[in-house]
Amino acid sequence: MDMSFTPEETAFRDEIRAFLKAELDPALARKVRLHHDLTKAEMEGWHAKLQSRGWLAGNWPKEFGGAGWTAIQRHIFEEESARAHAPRIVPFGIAMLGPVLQKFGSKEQQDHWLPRILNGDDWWCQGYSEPGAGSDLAGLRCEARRDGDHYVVNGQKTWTTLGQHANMIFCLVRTSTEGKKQEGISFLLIDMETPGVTVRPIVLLDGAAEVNEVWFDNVRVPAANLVGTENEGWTYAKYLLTHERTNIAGVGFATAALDNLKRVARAQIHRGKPLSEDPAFAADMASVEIELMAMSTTNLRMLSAAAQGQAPGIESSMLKIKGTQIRQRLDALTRRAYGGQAMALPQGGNEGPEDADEALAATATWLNNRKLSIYGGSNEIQRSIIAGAMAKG
Amino acid sequence: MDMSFTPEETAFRDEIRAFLKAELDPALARKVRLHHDLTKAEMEGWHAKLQSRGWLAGNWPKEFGGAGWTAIQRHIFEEESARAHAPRIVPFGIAMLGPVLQKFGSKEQQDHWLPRILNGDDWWCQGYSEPGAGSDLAGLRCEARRDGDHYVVNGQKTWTTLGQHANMIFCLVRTSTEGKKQEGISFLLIDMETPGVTVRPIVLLDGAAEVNEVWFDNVRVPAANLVGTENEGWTYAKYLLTHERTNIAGVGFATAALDNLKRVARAQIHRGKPLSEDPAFAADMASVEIELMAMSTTNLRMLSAAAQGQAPGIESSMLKIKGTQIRQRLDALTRRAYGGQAMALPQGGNEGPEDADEALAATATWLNNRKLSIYGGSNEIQRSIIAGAMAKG
Amino acid sequence: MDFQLSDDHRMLQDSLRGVLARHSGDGLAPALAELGIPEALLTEAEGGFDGSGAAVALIFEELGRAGAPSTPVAAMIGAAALAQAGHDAAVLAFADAEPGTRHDRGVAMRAEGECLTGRKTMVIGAEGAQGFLVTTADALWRVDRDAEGVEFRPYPLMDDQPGGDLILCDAPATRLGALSGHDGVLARAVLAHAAYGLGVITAAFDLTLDYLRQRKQFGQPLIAFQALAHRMADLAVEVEQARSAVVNLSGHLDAEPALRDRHLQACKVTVGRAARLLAEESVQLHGGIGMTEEYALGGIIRRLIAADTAMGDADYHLERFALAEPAFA
Amino acid sequence: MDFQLSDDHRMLQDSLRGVLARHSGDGLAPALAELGIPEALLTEAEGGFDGSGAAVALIFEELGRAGAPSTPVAAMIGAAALAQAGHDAAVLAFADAEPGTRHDRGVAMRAEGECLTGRKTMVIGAEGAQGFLVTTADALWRVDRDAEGVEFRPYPLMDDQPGGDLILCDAPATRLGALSGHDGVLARAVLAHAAYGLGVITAAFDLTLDYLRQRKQFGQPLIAFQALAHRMADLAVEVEQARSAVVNLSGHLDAEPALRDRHLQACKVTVGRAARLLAEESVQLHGGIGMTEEYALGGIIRRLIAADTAMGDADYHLERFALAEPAFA
Repeated sequence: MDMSFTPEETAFRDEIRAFLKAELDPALARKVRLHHDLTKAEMEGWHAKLQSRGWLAGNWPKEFGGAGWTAIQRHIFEEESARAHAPRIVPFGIAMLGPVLQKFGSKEQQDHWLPRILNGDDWWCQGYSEPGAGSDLAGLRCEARRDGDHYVVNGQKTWTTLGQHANMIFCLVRTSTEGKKQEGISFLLIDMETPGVTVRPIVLLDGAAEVNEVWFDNVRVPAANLVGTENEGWTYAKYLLTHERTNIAGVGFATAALDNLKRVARAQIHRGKPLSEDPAFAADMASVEIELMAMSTTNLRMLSAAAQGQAPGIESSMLKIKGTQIRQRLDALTRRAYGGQAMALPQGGNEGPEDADEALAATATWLNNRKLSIYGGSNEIQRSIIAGAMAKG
Repeated sequence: MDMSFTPEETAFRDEIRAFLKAELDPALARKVRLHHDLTKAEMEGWHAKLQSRGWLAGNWPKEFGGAGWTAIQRHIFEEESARAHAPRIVPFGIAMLGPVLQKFGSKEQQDHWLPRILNGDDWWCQGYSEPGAGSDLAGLRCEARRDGDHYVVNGQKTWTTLGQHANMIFCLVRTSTEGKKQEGISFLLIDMETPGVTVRPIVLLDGAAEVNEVWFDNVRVPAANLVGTENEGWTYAKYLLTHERTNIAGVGFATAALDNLKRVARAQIHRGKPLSEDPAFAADMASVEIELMAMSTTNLRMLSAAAQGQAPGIESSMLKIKGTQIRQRLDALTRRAYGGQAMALPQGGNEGPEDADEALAATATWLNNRKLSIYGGSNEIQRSIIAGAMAKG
Repeated sequence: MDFQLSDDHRMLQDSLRGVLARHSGDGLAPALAELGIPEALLTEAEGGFDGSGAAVALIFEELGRAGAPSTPVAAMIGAAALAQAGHDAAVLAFADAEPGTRHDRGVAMRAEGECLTGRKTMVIGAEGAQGFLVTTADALWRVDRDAEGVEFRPYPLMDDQPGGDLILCDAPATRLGALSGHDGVLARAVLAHAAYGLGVITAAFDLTLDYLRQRKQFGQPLIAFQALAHRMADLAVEVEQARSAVVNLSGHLDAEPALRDRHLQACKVTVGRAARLLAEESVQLHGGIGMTEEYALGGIIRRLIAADTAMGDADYHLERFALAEPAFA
Repeated sequence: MDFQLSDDHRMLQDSLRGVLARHSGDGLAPALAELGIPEALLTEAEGGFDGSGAAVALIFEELGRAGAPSTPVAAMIGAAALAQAGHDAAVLAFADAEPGTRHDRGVAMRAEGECLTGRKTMVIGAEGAQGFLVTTADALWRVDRDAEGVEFRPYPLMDDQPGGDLILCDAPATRLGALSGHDGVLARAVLAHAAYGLGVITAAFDLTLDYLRQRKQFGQPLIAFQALAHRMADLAVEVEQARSAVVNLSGHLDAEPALRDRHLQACKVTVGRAARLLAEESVQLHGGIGMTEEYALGGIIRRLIAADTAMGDADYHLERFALAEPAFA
């Protein structure tokens, strides 16, 4: 057993750190730390900086223009980026569509779409969830009817993250109502500037402008934009959901949140002393830190097993549950550290008190991160997956 | 709104207190506090003292020789008795069988059995649960076949509390296998000295001699010992389960456990000071005390509503859940207060270290009281009852 | 022992429910005033007509359940503190929380002689107020809106009340008395916030239960999924606990201070924790829709958090209960 | 980064599993000795042949899973402490816990000059020992079994190991060194207890899962009830956490003391809490049968509690982690 990085991995980490130190604007990092909405330009700018180093698509093989990193390297990159409060790489093109096209797309699709993702020509978003479907993703109803060399799409998608910035959307659509509900689903790439596409923002309870509804009203999509085979989309969707697993635990984000909590607890006064010295609060902080120390190793154990070719099983479900629990506990503690200061919000039309971004961000982050245990398969779904596997033995 | 007792209730409480002060042997109270097994003679002696004041059957109407107390009076009696660490009244005759006979028994059965309960001629135990049935009580299989003016009983009962002391057992038996499983059940009174009855103790994980298995091998029971109508026993059983609800929350037991915990925490040294002054432990104790303060009032609110004729609903399920949570949390804290001292047990063949009864009792009590959330309808069953009622709306 | 509402209070409750059903937004405050709600919060000695724990509890539970703002608490504290100090009536905003500290007083706001310097945050009830009721480490002060050295920077609070920061620079102030001397008034205000929280808690619970009953997934209503059903049962238990905690404080509002403060602290801890739990679980049990501002739950969640936070959250009161300290001193 | 067992350790694990399958009770200790287990716990410097974190963790996890006693830890501490102090080898029982205190040392046992007076409780490994390894507030001492003023009162511990109280009355003792000077040995012992606890945890989990798969109620296996299934899923997550915590400590056993102690404390907190949780949940998920001594769970529950308690429970180590104090000082 050896828990240390190889010299190569250590050198890689140092290179990432140096890059972040040199290239990440502190004002941008502060916005990320305070969970403020970033502008489209800020996100695109960060993508471009990464791409100039060849690091935008760490998970892509080199043949497609990616960095071809190992799982451990990706883990290092994600953890360092999160701790430095770098903007998160918008995942829809890089982490989601890219691997699907590489695995199931035609040569033409690969040649056309993959470079456009890397150089920022397209901003992709995801059209999976539908109103009324909830956890029952396969029950989707948005339909695509074949009409000559086009599909005609009608229906609605929801929870489309950052869809307000996107010019392209990859969708699961229903192309058949025969057989099991999983069997009539296809994977379609849709230009959002096509007539009949409407995007409407959904305001979240912290005021964040993050998710959207997307409507399709007789939207004509070239049949060339079908990925893989008609009615086989569910297979690609499952591949997508299980493919990108290095960051499911969110160790880097949790570590950044813990760093922030400690900073806050040292600054806040409680009974005349720093809150960090209050035994009960210190014990609460220690409890979460200890959970994170264990989960970080659970994550590495599972990466290491995957690197040695063991098939991923219920591990990602376990990491999803524990990872979101830890982050939500950290968010709750940070909010509680602010006590009576935590009764306003920094955004959503509110002009918060000046000089109080930090306190207000704590409440907004707490509210916003309730989503962690809901999206990407709710924690209830993850528990059912784990229990289902255990029931079989 | 008025949260105070009436002058009559206050006088009643003072009378109970004076009685407990005068009549409860401190050595016996200590055994109760330390959760040691009581002898049969100790339990019978306490019953006799209560009966000499007419207080043994607080829940029975005066016409049957009971005290005819109000729900509030019973609550006061139970709380004061528990806080003084008086032995608990063995419930099987007084609290369970008595009300069933009073409601469903024949005149002859009432005249014969009820006085014998009060004067201690009979020690009753309960034959409900069966191995393999668990929460599915109505799935019972112990059968009683009619043969002339007798029933012939074959089968097995389990979890028969204090059955080792009993000479009588009231049983649910299957007299028909037709229709729904609830429909073929009868309520039968069985003399345990009849040939074919075997009692075998079940040792619990704290070593307590408390529950038993009871076997019936062609046991002949006079048909006169059938309570009510054949195949109607499920109705009586349900009546029994819902009748005795004043003490379901166990407020008195929890209060006694809290008093004990505070005493322990003041005596135990932690980092050179009494453990009760440790901020983190004090906060844990405060949390449970606060829960108990609220539950005590939830209990009174529900008693008060019942006294005003409101039909009991899911309240007893709620009190069961919260009451057992509080007691188990108190038990866990008391065990934790002993830290490194809590690695032995006082009974079950173990000769513990001298002068260490208190520390060892804490662990034994923790172990033994895991039963609280299992028996009498597990907390899972209670949650299903609550949710079932809420689902109907 | 009697946990029923008196006939008077039942009538008050009926009228209040009627007003809350008919009015909202800017029209609500005048309608509540017409009903005499502001006076109902004051004792006879303070120029009101009831001020009993039961009245305060029922009024604020109804406000919380209906989604109305808890703003009247601030006005009540000011009016009662002025009456107790023998001053003329005035409308004062309550300035208690300070930046840079969880719940300490006197960290960012200090008195020197009869002047105050420093900053208060999350000030409630400033709209239309003639001045501020300001706390320092151990005292209550009145500061006039128009006095020199007084600056107010308004912003909305997360529960949609108007709020703001109060910045004082050597501002003249009138000392109304020691904090501990006004503990009865402050206890009544805590009861109001706790009862308000209870109302929001029941609203969150009812909305979630309703959703689980109606919403189907995999062909069944969500409440038919046992894991969710059992969590709803646990929430139902905690809602009852919160109600009992409010009953305890309202029944001991006039008890001797040490006993009242134990119930006060227990009440705020119980309600605060239930509010946090309901906030987390009601969003989770709803799923994504519960995260949206458009759906009714969004505002409820923010009011739950605000109710926990107001006048000392569960952490603050738990610590004081554990240390057997008075609630205000 | 590599979390696999080395080939040597895999062979050790296989042999150990074989011995544990074939032997139990009184025959187990000789069989383990034959396998070289006692030496495997000692470093080369202490006269052993491995003593690596990975070896300690794998050996004690297997013992815990198989339901064997954790007694070898006591002997290991004694042997290592003697070796480190340059004394001849001897078998010593470990006397650490004191009556009247949670985890303090020096409350009931005091040194005066070269003599000890006081009482230790829950002493482990006294059967066949030549003496005792006794802790005081800041030091480790050796006391011979036959010395004057030494009394030992035996009783079994809840995890079925032989235990007892040690009563010293001005008993001559040899100081082996400061507690902090033996922190490496003590850390290895904590790892052994934690790994043992992990083994018991997995045994509890496996038995419970097995029961829920086989046992039917209302016509279905219990695992089909969603509320129970989701609780099992949560337990599975905590079992993995406990495993990672043991990996962390075993991988940092030779790290610099401050880092090692953080992992030590985190490990004992994580394993202790998981042990408590598994104790509560495995009984509850079993129902009544889980309460009985006859069924295999009874002993597992008691060993879970003992594993949390040994050498400082989760509370003790959490407090020291939060205060950034060393584990032993």
